[in-house]
Amino acid sequence: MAQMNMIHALNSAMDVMLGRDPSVVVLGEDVGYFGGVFRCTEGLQRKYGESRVLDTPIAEGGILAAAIGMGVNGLRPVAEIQFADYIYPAYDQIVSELARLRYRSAGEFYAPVTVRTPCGGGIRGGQTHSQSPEALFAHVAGLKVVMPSNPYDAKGLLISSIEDDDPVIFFEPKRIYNGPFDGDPHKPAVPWSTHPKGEVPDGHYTVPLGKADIVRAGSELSIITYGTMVHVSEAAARGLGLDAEIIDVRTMVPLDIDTICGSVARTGRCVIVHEATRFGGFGAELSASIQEQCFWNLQAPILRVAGWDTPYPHAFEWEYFPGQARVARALKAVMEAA
Amino acid sequence: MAQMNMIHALNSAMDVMLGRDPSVVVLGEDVGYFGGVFRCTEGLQRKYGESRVLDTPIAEGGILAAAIGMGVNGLRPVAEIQFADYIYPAYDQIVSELARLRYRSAGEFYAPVTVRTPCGGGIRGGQTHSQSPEALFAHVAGLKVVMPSNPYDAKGLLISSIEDDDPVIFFEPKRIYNGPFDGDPHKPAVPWSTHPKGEVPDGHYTVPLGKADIVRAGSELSIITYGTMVHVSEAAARGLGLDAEIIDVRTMVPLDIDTICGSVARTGRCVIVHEATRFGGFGAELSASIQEQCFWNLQAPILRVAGWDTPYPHAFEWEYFPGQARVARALKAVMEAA
Amino acid sequence: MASQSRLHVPKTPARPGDQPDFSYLKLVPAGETRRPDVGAASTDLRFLSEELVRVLDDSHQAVGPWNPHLDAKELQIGLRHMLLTRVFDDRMQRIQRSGKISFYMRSLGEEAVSVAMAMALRPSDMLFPSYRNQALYVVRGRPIVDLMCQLLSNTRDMCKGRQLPVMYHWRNGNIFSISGNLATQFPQAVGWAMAAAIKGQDDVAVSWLGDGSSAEADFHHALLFASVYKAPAILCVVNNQWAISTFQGFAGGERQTFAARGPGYGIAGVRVDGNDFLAVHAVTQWAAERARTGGGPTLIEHVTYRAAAHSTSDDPARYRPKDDYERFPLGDPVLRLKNHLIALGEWSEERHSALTAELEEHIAKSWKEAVGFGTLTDPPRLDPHLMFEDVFRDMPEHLRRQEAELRAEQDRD
Amino acid sequence: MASQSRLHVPKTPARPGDQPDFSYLKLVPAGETRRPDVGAASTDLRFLSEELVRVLDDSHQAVGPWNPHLDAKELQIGLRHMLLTRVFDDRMQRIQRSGKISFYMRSLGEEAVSVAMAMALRPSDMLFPSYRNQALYVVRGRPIVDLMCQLLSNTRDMCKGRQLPVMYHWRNGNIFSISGNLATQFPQAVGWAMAAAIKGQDDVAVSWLGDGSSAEADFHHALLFASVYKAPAILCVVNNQWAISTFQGFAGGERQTFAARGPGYGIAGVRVDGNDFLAVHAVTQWAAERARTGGGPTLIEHVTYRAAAHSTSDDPARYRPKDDYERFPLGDPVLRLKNHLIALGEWSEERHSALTAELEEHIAKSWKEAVGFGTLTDPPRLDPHLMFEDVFRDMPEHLRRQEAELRAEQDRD
Ligand SMILES: Cc1ncc(C[n+]2csc(CCOP(=O)(O)OP(=O)(O)O)c2C)c(N)n1
Ligand SMILES: Cc1ncc(C[n+]2csc(CCOP(=O)(O)OP(=O)(O)O)c2C)c(N)n1
Ligand SMILES: [Mg+2]
Ligand SMILES: [Mg+2]
Repeated sequence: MAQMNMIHALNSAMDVMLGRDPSVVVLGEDVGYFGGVFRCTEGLQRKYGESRVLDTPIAEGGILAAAIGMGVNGLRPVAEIQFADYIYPAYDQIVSELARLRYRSAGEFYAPVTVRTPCGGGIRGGQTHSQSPEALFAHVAGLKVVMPSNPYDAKGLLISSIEDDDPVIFFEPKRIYNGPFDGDPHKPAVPWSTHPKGEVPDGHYTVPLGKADIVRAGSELSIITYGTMVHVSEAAARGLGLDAEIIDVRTMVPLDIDTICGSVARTGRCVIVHEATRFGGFGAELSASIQEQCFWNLQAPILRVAGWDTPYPHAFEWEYFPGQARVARALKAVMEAA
Repeated sequence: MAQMNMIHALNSAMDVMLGRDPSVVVLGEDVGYFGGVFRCTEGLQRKYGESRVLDTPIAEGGILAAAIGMGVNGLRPVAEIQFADYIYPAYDQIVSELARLRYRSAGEFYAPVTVRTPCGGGIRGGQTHSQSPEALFAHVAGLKVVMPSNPYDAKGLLISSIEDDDPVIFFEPKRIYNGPFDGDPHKPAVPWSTHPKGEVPDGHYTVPLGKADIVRAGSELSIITYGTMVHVSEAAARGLGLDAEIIDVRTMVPLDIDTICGSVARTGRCVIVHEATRFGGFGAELSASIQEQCFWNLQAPILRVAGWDTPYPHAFEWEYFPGQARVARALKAVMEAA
Repeated sequence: MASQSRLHVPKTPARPGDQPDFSYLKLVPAGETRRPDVGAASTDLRFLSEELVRVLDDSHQAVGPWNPHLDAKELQIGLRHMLLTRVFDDRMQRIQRSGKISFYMRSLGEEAVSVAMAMALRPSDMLFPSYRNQALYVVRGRPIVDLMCQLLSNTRDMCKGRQLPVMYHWRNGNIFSISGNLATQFPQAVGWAMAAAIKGQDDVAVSWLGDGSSAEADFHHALLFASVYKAPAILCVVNNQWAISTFQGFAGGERQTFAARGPGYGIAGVRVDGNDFLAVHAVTQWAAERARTGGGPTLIEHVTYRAAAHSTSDDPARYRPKDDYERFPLGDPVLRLKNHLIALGEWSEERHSALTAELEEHIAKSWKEAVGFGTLTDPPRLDPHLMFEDVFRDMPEHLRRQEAELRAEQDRD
Repeated sequence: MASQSRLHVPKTPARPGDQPDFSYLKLVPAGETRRPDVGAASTDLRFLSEELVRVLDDSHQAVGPWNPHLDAKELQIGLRHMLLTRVFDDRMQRIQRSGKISFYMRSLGEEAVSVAMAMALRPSDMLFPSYRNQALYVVRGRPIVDLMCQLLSNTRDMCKGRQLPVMYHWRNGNIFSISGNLATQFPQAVGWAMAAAIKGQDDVAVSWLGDGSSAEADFHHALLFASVYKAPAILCVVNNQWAISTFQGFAGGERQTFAARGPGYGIAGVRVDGNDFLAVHAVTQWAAERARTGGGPTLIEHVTYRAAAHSTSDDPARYRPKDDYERFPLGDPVLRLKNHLIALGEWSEERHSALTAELEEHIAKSWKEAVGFGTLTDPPRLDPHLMFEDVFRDMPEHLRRQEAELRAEQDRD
């Protein structure tokens, strides 16, 4: 056991896998000598060499295509896209190729590629360093989609993703790389060392894909969320003194709908919280599925709390970001309904 | 007035706009001399010349980038992507540039680009000629998203899209280019001449963006759908003798949620039907929004009928396609509920 | 507005009604182009990207430094592979019209590209084809019946009914799955080659795309990554002059060869007569040896002609002269190899007719066998529930439930 | 596994602790490279993409056929623009540390690229810059205060608070909006140029991206479309040797110049000393005249060096020698022009210090004025509801409702 922030945990996951499995390679922009702009791959090239940890040209489409070819030739590539906002040049290779290769070749070919990419706002990054595009991947058949909310899960889920034979899009909420964030930018930053999930085993372990985590058991309502918003939601519920059951989705695909609906069936009230824009966001799928399965248990409409349907604005970050105030309004509305 | 199928109607819309507005240009793969693989641009290059109707290299990303640059220089480009399945190489230019240019430049720059692209299945096209990716665009702030279900709307909506100063992704359900399709592939094909919406004015007219169409007024339940599925839904409801209110969404963004919720509030029952894969599809947004606004009116869960969450399979087209049987099951379930 | 336009629009040499015109094609007599050492620096190889490697001359003789000196037996095998491919294509085209298969694409006129290259490579070299390289399967020995079963989406379909006809794959034959999306395989081949280098493998990755497809971003990704990492890859632009209705000038071929893109990226570029079996074979050997000895990638432009329609959904009479192909200066690859063998005294019209008859018979027998496993419309049929498999390695819960829904839906019917 | 790897990995000449090493840089003495006619065929211009256009020699004289013979006044204006840009950058860098602005990117060492080009172009030519071309705004006369207000996201921010610092735009100055996504502006510039040709406009589109960014697909899209339609565009690769921590060899610069990509696509490619104000000016004039007279596009590679950190979030000491820039063989553009003017007897150390002082004063005054309109943290502040405007031309209903939600949310606070 060691104290790790999310960056250390992700680095440790890649270190463990590079060490255990000679077919694992890491590639991306500035990930080699430099160790990544967020330092997630620091020291790995020195340890495993220039042909296991590769610096690449700045061509996200080329990085994904190369990773697919490597995967077909028996390697297990872990590709980093420097910011999720820059994943779109690789979208065709991900959607048309990576997601459908196993299917179209009836299982003869597949590429076990993991795509790591930092997502989300809260770092004054403006419209091209703050996006949360998970819904654009969750809709695509053949991709697994993951987003951890703490160092322990980050390492365990990343190892599971690398070991998984299916492609995984692994989103890393960069705002909580260094510590949990409750949505209040004016409070002093809290390090992960203050959080139980900052305790991370040094060696190999996994957190299974496809299993949501009940972060807090509760009876009054269910909050379904993931990534940074897990912490914002906890704070908002605490602030209102609500006995909320908080579920960290962790894996959007495959979705652990049974755990989620089991909770809503019990509480009868549900709020969905994510950072991504609201219209057509992943919250819509959650809401639609929960409503279909829990309709007769619902005592109030399911509400969604999300980013506004605009690009991510630099100067209005805290009016844009779905902070405690926005979450609290929804929680109250759902509790007061009926 | 003339009898037109959807191809003629779309061709007529471009013809009218090329004739009225010298800044309109049409560009895409095989759209010039050849007139397009679906003949939608037939005759336009002969009539307006090689620099108003341009054949382009096979580079969807380049086509969109060029269209954006043309738009910034005062032209009104109508770009064709030969199949919606091939739009992903242009995804970055659409999502990162076209959708956000006006916003990031505070209104100083914008590109009034319309992207036309055939979508949907039912033509034995297999996984790369059958996709319905509308949800991947509807989630992106800054794009308008349109899909007509008949020749009259196709022409009127396309003219509105070309005249609109915002970017529009215009999806054309290719299965109904030549005639309405009720989902039964064994019946002989019906031409548009048999359908009232096959009557199309020759000249300029518009169908406004952002307005849904109540295709059939009814009292027992509301069916919210668009594109080819409008016709399949009508047939399925008819088959069950249900007095269904059928709403053709027509414009996904901006969404006419008031017309939709007005209907569901009245009927208390709702089924959403689309061809796209179900998980994270546009139906999820419809379901979530309707549930939020109509919760207290709902007498049964909102159900979604959609394509399965797999790539579009060549040989199993009719088991994949959400035909009348699948729609009927949902309609019955919703009527029987409670 | 158009009136005052100064926009340059590439010329298409001939449209329906015009005389075919190939004056734009820069040709070089057979035997003239130099054969440099496989280890030469890419910067010294520019001439290879602007001239034209040819071996077979107009009197059907093999001449010049690129002559691979293949023995007659090998040439006869090559001729047989090309002919079998042609007979197969021809038959499938006719069968598509009858409605038994939904779609087909012929490689008529381009057979030498796939056959000579596959014969010059090792079986362990990995191939990333486009949809017009079916001859690779012929050379590597995949039974035609298997290909027919894919075309029929029947119970023996290698794709389990999921893919459009001609979108084959063959893991054991080291031939990658064909994507309906153009050019995506090009940089994937480079990634495969990078992995081969990382693993210390001797094998080379080879990929093909068309002149039109070279406009896609993935063409650039492939050349760039191949150049940066000196990947052991052979990247081929099959310049058959047309992309559906669009002339290759719209892909950038108007003022420069496609092979010349190579030197621009610091990699070798070779322009070869794609209808010259011997030249294609020789250039492939050269590029493969270069790749295996650490010389890095080669971009090969095959100058050929798409003699057939783009696909069974296309009618070329709408956009090019009917007799265009008859006037194509590089002729027909089958005829040229046949005439060479005859000139060598190793072949005859009689043997050729006999071989043709034998292959037609083989195709006919194969078809009978294939339809025995069902067709798109006639039983036996694949189980539709295969639709839910292989989306992921293990079927997740939401797909199990959808599979159950489908079963229920079908029970109701 | 890595042990047996044969993968070629581009060499980075020097890392922290190493001696700076620029032996990889192919240089040509000033005055040596020929100046061809602007109408020359791209195929005859290959030498321009492999040599190096230089005018200023080591004794500070302007020599050779590319000497633009600018009068002293113009040179002094150029020096002033470069110096103002540098003083501005320097001050903003220090202010960012103080936290008043969230982010900044300097163009230190690359000022000649933007200044000489903007001065050689017409005001009506449309510019599509990257984030390191701020000097374009200086040359075209946008008040520095306006740029500072953008950096501050204050009440006078041209971007209405929506963009990260340095992502400027200026419609009336014909400078396009900067995207955070690399290279996207390159093919957009070509589309703009195509429209100019269609409309019969005389204006040229000019775009810039970095060596690293040239790896993106949009670089290929730009060259391809520019070549196919002979678009009146000037496309510039600013090869400052580094892409954040990554050496330009990883963008394909190891065995070939970036300018050489041009001839590969059939367009002119010119490699120029990017720190030589006169050479950049001359090459720009040549390319602009070529474009205006129907000669089509030119790809220009500016050989320069990123003297500063990539941005305020970067620390180059982690990946390159501290004294790398001091050893860069092409020196500093400001110093070189200054020495040339002194050699001409048109400048002096005194005048230089005086000018520097004047410009520092100007920047200081501008800053005081700018902060008067607020900062990211201090009032006056932009109305947050601006966030909902310009997503579409007219605000749709769903955004009106979200705007109302935000208002309600804020009232609760
Ligand atoms: C990404 C993408 N865009 C467009 C298409 C449609 N399409 C299929 S084949 C083709 C023409 C390709 O021409 P070329 O590359 O020259 O190959 P050829 O058919 O001549 O062998 C086009 C435009 C596609 N399949 N994928
Ligand atoms: C599509 C995309 N990928 C990655 C990035 C992150 N990024 C920003 S600048 C940069 C390096 C660019 O280097 P270069 O093109 O050489 O320009 P320079 O900074 O040297 O001027 C990177 C990787 C981005 N902004 N956009
Ligand atoms: Mg072709
Ligand atoms: Mg750089």
